[in-house]
Amino acid sequence: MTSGGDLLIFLALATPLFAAVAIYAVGRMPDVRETLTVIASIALSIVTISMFMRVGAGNPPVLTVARPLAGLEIAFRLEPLGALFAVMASALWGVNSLFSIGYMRGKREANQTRFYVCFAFAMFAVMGIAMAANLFTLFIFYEVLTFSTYPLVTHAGDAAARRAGRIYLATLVGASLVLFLPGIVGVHLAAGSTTFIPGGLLTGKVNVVTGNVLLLLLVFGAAKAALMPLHGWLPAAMVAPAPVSALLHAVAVVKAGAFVILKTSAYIFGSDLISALPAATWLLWVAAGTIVIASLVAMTKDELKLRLAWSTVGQLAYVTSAALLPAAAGLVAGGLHMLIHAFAKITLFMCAGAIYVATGASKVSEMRGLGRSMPIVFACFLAGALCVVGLPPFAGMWSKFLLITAAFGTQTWITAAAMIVSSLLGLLYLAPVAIRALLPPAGDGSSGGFIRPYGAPGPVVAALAITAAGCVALFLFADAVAAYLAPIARRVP
Amino acid sequence: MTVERLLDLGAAINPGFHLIIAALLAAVAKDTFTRAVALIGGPALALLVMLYPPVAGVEVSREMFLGFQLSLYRPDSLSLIFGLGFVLAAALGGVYSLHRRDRMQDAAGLVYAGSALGAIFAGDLITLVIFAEVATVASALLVFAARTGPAYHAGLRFLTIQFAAGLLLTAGAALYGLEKGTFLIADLGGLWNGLLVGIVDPASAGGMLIFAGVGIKAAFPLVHNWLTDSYPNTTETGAVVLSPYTTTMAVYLLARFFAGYDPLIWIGAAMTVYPVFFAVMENDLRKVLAYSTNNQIGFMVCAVGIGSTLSINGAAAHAVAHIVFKGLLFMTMGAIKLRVGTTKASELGGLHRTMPWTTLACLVGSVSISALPFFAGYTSKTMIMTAAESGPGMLIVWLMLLFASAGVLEHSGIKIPFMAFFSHDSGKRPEEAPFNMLLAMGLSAGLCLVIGIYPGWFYALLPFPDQALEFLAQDLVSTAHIIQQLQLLVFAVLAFMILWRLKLYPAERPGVIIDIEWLWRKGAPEAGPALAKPMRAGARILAGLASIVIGRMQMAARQVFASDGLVSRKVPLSATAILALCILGLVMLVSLFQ
Amino acid sequence: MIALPSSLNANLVIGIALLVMLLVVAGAIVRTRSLLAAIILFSIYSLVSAVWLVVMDAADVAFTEAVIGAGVSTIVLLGAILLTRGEVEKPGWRALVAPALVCAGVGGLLIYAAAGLPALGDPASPANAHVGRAYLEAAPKEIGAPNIVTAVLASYRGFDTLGETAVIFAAGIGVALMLGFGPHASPLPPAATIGDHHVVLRVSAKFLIPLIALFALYVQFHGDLGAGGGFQAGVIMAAAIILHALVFGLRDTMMAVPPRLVRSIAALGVLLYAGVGVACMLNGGAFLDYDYLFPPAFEKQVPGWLLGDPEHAHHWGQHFGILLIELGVLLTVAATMLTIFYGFAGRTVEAIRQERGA
Amino acid sequence: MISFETLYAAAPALTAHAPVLMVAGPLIAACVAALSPTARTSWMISVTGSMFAAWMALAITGEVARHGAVDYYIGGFAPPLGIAFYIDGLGAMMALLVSSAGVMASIYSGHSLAAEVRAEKHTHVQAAFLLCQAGLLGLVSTGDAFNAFVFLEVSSIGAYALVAIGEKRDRRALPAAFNYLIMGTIGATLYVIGIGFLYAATGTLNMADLSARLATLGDSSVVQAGFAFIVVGLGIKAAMFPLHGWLPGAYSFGPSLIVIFLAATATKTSIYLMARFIFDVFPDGAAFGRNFIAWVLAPLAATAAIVCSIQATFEREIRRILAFSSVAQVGLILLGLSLATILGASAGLFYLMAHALMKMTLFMAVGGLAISLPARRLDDFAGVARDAPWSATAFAAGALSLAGAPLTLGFLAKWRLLEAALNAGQIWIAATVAIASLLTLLYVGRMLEAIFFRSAPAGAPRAVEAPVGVLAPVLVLAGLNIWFGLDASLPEQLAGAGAKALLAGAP
Repeated sequence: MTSGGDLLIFLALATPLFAAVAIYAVGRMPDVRETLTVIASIALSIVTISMFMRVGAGNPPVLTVARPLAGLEIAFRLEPLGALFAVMASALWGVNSLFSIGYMRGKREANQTRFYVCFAFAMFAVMGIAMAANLFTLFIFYEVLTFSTYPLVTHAGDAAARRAGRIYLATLVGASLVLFLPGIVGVHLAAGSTTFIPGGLLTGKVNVVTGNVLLLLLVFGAAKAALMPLHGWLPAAMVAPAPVSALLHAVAVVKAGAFVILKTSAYIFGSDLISALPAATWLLWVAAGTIVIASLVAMTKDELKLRLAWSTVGQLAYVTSAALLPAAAGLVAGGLHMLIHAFAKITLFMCAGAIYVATGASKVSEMRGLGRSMPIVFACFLAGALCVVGLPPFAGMWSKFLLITAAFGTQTWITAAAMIVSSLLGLLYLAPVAIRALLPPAGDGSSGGFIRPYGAPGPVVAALAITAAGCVALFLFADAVAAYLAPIARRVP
Repeated sequence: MTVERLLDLGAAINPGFHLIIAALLAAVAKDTFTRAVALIGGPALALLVMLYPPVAGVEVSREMFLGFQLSLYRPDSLSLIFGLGFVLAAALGGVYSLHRRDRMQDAAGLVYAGSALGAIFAGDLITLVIFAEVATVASALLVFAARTGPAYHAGLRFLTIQFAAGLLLTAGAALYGLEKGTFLIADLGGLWNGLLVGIVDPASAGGMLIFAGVGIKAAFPLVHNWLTDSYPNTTETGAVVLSPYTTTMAVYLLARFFAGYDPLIWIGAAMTVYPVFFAVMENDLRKVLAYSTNNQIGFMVCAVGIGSTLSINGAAAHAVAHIVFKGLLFMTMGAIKLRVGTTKASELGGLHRTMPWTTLACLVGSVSISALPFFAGYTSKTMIMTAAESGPGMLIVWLMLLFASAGVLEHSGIKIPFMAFFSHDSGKRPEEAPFNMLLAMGLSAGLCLVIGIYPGWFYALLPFPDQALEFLAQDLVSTAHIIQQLQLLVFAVLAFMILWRLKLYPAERPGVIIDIEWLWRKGAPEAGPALAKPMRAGARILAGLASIVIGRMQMAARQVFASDGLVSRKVPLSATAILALCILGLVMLVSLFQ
Repeated sequence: MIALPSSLNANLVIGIALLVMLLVVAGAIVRTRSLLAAIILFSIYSLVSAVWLVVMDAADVAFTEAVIGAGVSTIVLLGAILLTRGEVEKPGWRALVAPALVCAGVGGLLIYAAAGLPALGDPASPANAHVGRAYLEAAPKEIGAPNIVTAVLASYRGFDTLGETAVIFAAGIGVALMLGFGPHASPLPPAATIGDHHVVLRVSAKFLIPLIALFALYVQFHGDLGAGGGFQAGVIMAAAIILHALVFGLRDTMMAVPPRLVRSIAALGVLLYAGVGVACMLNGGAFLDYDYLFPPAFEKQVPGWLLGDPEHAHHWGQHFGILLIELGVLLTVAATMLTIFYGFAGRTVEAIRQERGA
Repeated sequence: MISFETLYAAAPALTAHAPVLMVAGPLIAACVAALSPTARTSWMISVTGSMFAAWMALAITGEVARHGAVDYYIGGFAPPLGIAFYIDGLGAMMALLVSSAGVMASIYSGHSLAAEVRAEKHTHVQAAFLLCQAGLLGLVSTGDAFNAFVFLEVSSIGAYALVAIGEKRDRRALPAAFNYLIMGTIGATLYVIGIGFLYAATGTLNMADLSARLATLGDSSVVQAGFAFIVVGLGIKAAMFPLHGWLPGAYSFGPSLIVIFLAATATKTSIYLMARFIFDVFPDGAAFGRNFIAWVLAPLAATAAIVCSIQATFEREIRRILAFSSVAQVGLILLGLSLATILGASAGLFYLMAHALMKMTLFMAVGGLAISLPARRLDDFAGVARDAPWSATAFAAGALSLAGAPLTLGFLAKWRLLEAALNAGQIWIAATVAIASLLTLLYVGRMLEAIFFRSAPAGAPRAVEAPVGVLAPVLVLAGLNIWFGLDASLPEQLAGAGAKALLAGAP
């Protein structure tokens, strides 16, 4: 065990958990409660960044917590992808906390304490997922994430929210119980362990049929990645308040799904095995279909958050595709895309929230001309949109280029074509939102005024500006991130 | 740190960045002076960097990013001449826009110029793609900036097709780079007459994609409508800022990648010819200029396709000249748009009375585009015509170009100034254009003359300066060429006058000329819902069926499983006992008769 | 159970006749719609079975069947019938088809399976050859009780008997819990209508009750030698008291034998039984190993005449153990029977009171 | 991290009489409780008796772990003449389970009973409960087939009576108890007839002796008939689908004391006995009953897991939901056993323990709430989490465990079941387990949603947090659900030892 590394892991888990308890304890005092949230997010970011550096230095933190059954461990071990995911989630938690404070206060939402507690709890789960050393541990925290976010999805508490919550829970837990868990058990049986091993745990341990079945089980089982036809929960979950959609359905939850698929591909199957499995090809077709269909559906949605949700469905399928490309290069691209899309999509969701809290508008058609009064928000929206679309100078361009290159490099034409088509569609359903708000044709004037006196609350705007800046900054630092991720694509000799 | 050192440092950076930095300044500039510094100083700085020190054919920077070898800055004589045109256009556009307090447009314009500049100085495919994409966004913003309904929709169409082109370019670049194992332009192909031209193999998959992308940006026939659709819908300055870059950049790319690719000859020739008809019939004068742009680009495309040193020189020269005189024409139309509010020929006429300087500038532009000797157009177009004469089997092409030249004269040379400033008096008496506009027009007009009268320095800047200077010495001012051109002009004027007198010339009527763009303008918005409707209906039917099925299943399940349902209903004890007997019998059956 | 039938044919004829009677009675039970009639028929059924069991040489079982099946359970059922309707609806024949088919099918399977059973009374059959024979051989030496059945029940399988006693105790508790004790079960005040025309009954009952109790004790102590034992004795004892209640009224009986005492006695019976087991254990033997019922030191001090036949001296513990546990059984059984009777009878009284009140 | 292993490794090596004391203790305590003067003394006796039994069970478990199976000859007579106790790994596991459930239930009963049953009946209620406990403990420790029947009856009769006294709360308890009584009696009768067949075929009642003699008998229709009677009889007792009709009523109308105890133990012990017969007594491991397993047991178990889960989903009353869930979970346990592999049997036994723990937690939590909230329907529990957070939290722990949420014991149990099914190549069993889990999630979700995420309708009666005496055992059990979710070495080892013991005779 490396010195201090176990402490870091412990801290990464304990900080949000402790925060959850503490927030619950001080729930009566909103100021203290929210200060705690922010402090916890900063603390967590510091922890994850130090872990990140350790991993970069080739000294990954390791910790074994428990051994529930013989041969099954709840253990943690950082590797580049997980470290990146942890840093991303914790940093965006901080930003999102800022946003939440503005939003929840601005909307005078009920049950705010439960909201913050569950959020902290969800971050605990995300940390567990990011740091898991084996599929078993990962599954545990994956489920914890589902359950801890259920109260957030049903936050509104009305019938629609409960219905969405049911869909959310049924799809996610259903898939994980019926597909993911059997898959993991299968892996355990085939390989005698579920530990993530660079180059692939299953390499040389399964035949093609078993490999196919396991791959299908695991990829579809990670329904948080919203691969069609298990995508329905994501649009449904949009009944949640904007901060929830922002962090969970742009960053934590959906990225957990994508992360699982990437990690499974890199460390359970390994690119050699993936290349040999026909199921990977079938899944690439499914992913390509998801990319295109989701983009088409997004075009028809007037409700902004729904549109963003469908866009997320498509973008997640990018990562899935990346993970399944018969070349390790896709993994780095997928990891990068995971990070970049997180920044972009959280920006978009926070913009949607800011608009909603300031004006009550949630439909695209109600936002014409709003950019005149909320220029920063819509400029950031444009930045996020262009980042999702993959236009420079936003980071999305790099990950998309890498993905397309990887697809071309492996002669996976269908994936490349789907990505290209969906980029164009993405531009069509995202860019006009901002353009019509910022540069409205005459007569398209702002359809509704502010329902709050001073527009979007300051923290809200600050939060989304930070992430929008992140989209640009990542354009410049994509190389560093990719270099950091490079080890995950390394093959076993 | 000495000034030289600073310059060294600045010169190591792709000049496009200087413009983009200037754009940042423009975006926050509040007063006119700062704006002027950004709008004019930026291009000036870029020009300085481009010329200092003259490092043609050398990659100034080369680095690794994401595992790709990138070269952000690789100037050579081909890119330098195009860059010169861009910088000039940026500066002139800057001057022209000074009256208008629109930081968004200023910034977008500078970014547009900067990224176009960056693209032509890019030393690798990826950098090129990035700059091209930035240019796409910036240019679209310029269209949207008009803030009118038509502009919004035109902008969307523009953005879509430009982005589609960008995607094709991106995909092509990725594929081609993978095929070749390098993205560096310097490594893609060999030198041809000392210059990297025609380095992409158009028969490869990646090459085809690049060709398609560049083709859209060059407004090849059938994909040209983004151009005629968007330019007329911009603000008065928008068209001026829009006109120089995208198509010219495409010409540069064609020359760099596909020079000597035969199909380009025919594509170019076709491009020169058919816009003539539309231009002649079109009522909106800025749209006429857009068609005219299309037509002029056709000359360049054709020249690139011919692929001789002369033709490439001609294409490059014509590109720059076209930037200047088309810019000038758009400026004059912009002035009218500003003062009158429209550029529809049917609502104009007789404006020379109150806008004499603008009229004059327009005339200079007209004669330049008509390639009257000693004006810019002549200097450049002659090279193309000469190159087209020489090849075997080029007669038809040459005749097409000749026809197009006459056509240019018809619509741009005569129709534009005539309809706008003379013709029948519309009774409108607008104010003369603001000073900054006049200044920009004057500078442009001057440039037209300078190029036309003193072409030597200009020719020295061309991609193949030796051949260019040779052409200058032997052919440019040869009697044959001048006479031929004058004949053409005289006959064209004559034809126009006769047609006009006989009222056979298409009258300036309000209306919309139906072009392929109709498919875009009307078709796409119609087709979307038209396609979406059955899809949505299908989805609704499916959803309905699903809900019915699910509902039925739920109901059935309820009937079976609910607390008073079939299996949960309380059954009499005797029945349970019988059930136990049944199971007993079953177990005995399977045990006894195994 | 063990004796070889001397004349198989006579037994066979009687057996078949009795079985036919049983069938007829069973058919009558199914047919009748009067619950009262059914109860009486059940009683008859039990009696016939008891006779049949005697014919089969299972005297102990017959005894028990007669006492419990025909005796106490009839009384309890009669008590219960007063609380409910007297008639049941007759099911349509359709409802009987499927059950009949299932019964026939399973019955057929059973007959098929039973074909492999050894012949009745076959000395070579496993039931007689294995443990059964071992008991015959070992019991006289190890237990010393003349009645092998008692030896098996009370000593070899004494733990089973403890369990059964516990079952009876549990049943008593169950009835007490359900049918009640406490205020609800307080007996009716003597009704003025009860006249003196039962005088003959009462006088003869006064004579009979001690006699029955005496017989119970006989059965109890005879268990060691022949048919009998705590179960039967307990039921007979209970019958004596129930007779008292029937003749003199519940109130008087409850005053003489309070329900609370009865319930305690039921517990005490089991406690006695289990206590014997623990005592053996404390003295160094296994649970219920009566050989260790008394400490060896104590046993040495017992004068020889008390032990009787010196040959059987070492069975002293067994004898006493069996007697003690049979006493426990008697106590529990009798008390439980009474509790059950009290429960039903008390409810009956309550029902009558409600009727009167209404 | 403290392991529970140390607990039984350090368990007292009491007298050799521990096996019988484990049974006799509660039995004697039952008599004393019945004799005791007040409700309070009877409760104390009940707790003492249960704890004594648990202590003995712990001692035996330790002994079995150290030295293998424990024998005890009652009355000093060696089998087959006398009755012998035989406690191997499986028996020890069951004894530990039953006795610890007894301890929990008896502690819990102190407060809950007061709300449900009139005080004067408490002495007898405790007596019946102790008898029931003694019966189950005897059942799992005896090595004699007939003796098992006797103890089955001891436990059952106590249980029938206890269910019936639920009538104070709900009159439907009486028919439920009657149902239970009749079904239980049918089951017991079938079982005893089966034993009769076996006795006729072998002449012995001792299980080990039976096993040895059956092995020499070959294929005999009498033995087959005996087998059928025994498994069907026990099947009724074990609530094997579709013979589970008694269970929902009994579990939903009985008082909490008995329901929590029955939920944790009653069906489990019958499953134990059935497994004992199928794998141990009848020859060649599971080979004798393979047709039964393949054509009856496994399909019925799978059907139970699915059908009863769906029934639970549609059910409105919270305790009936839990009851149907129990039937479904019994199906899952039987599915595990029906795999007839070491892995499968140990998974089934592991699941058995897990289910005992979680169902006990759930019924206890509901019972705790029911003290103040005389409600049955799920809707009446809306928003209870606000009024009684601790009970609700404990309920959530149990419910999540039931649903197989990670970090709970239930998850590990599902994991083991899936692993065993896949390992045996029985994909359809794995699929059944997965689908049943999904259905479980549905009704667990409904319950949690009502308790945590709905608010009580205005004017509805509000719950009050359960008293500490009730809450403490509930929270302990809830904590165990989580604890074992993190470190299941104790149940794992118990189940492993049990499975090994069960399949020791397998070829």
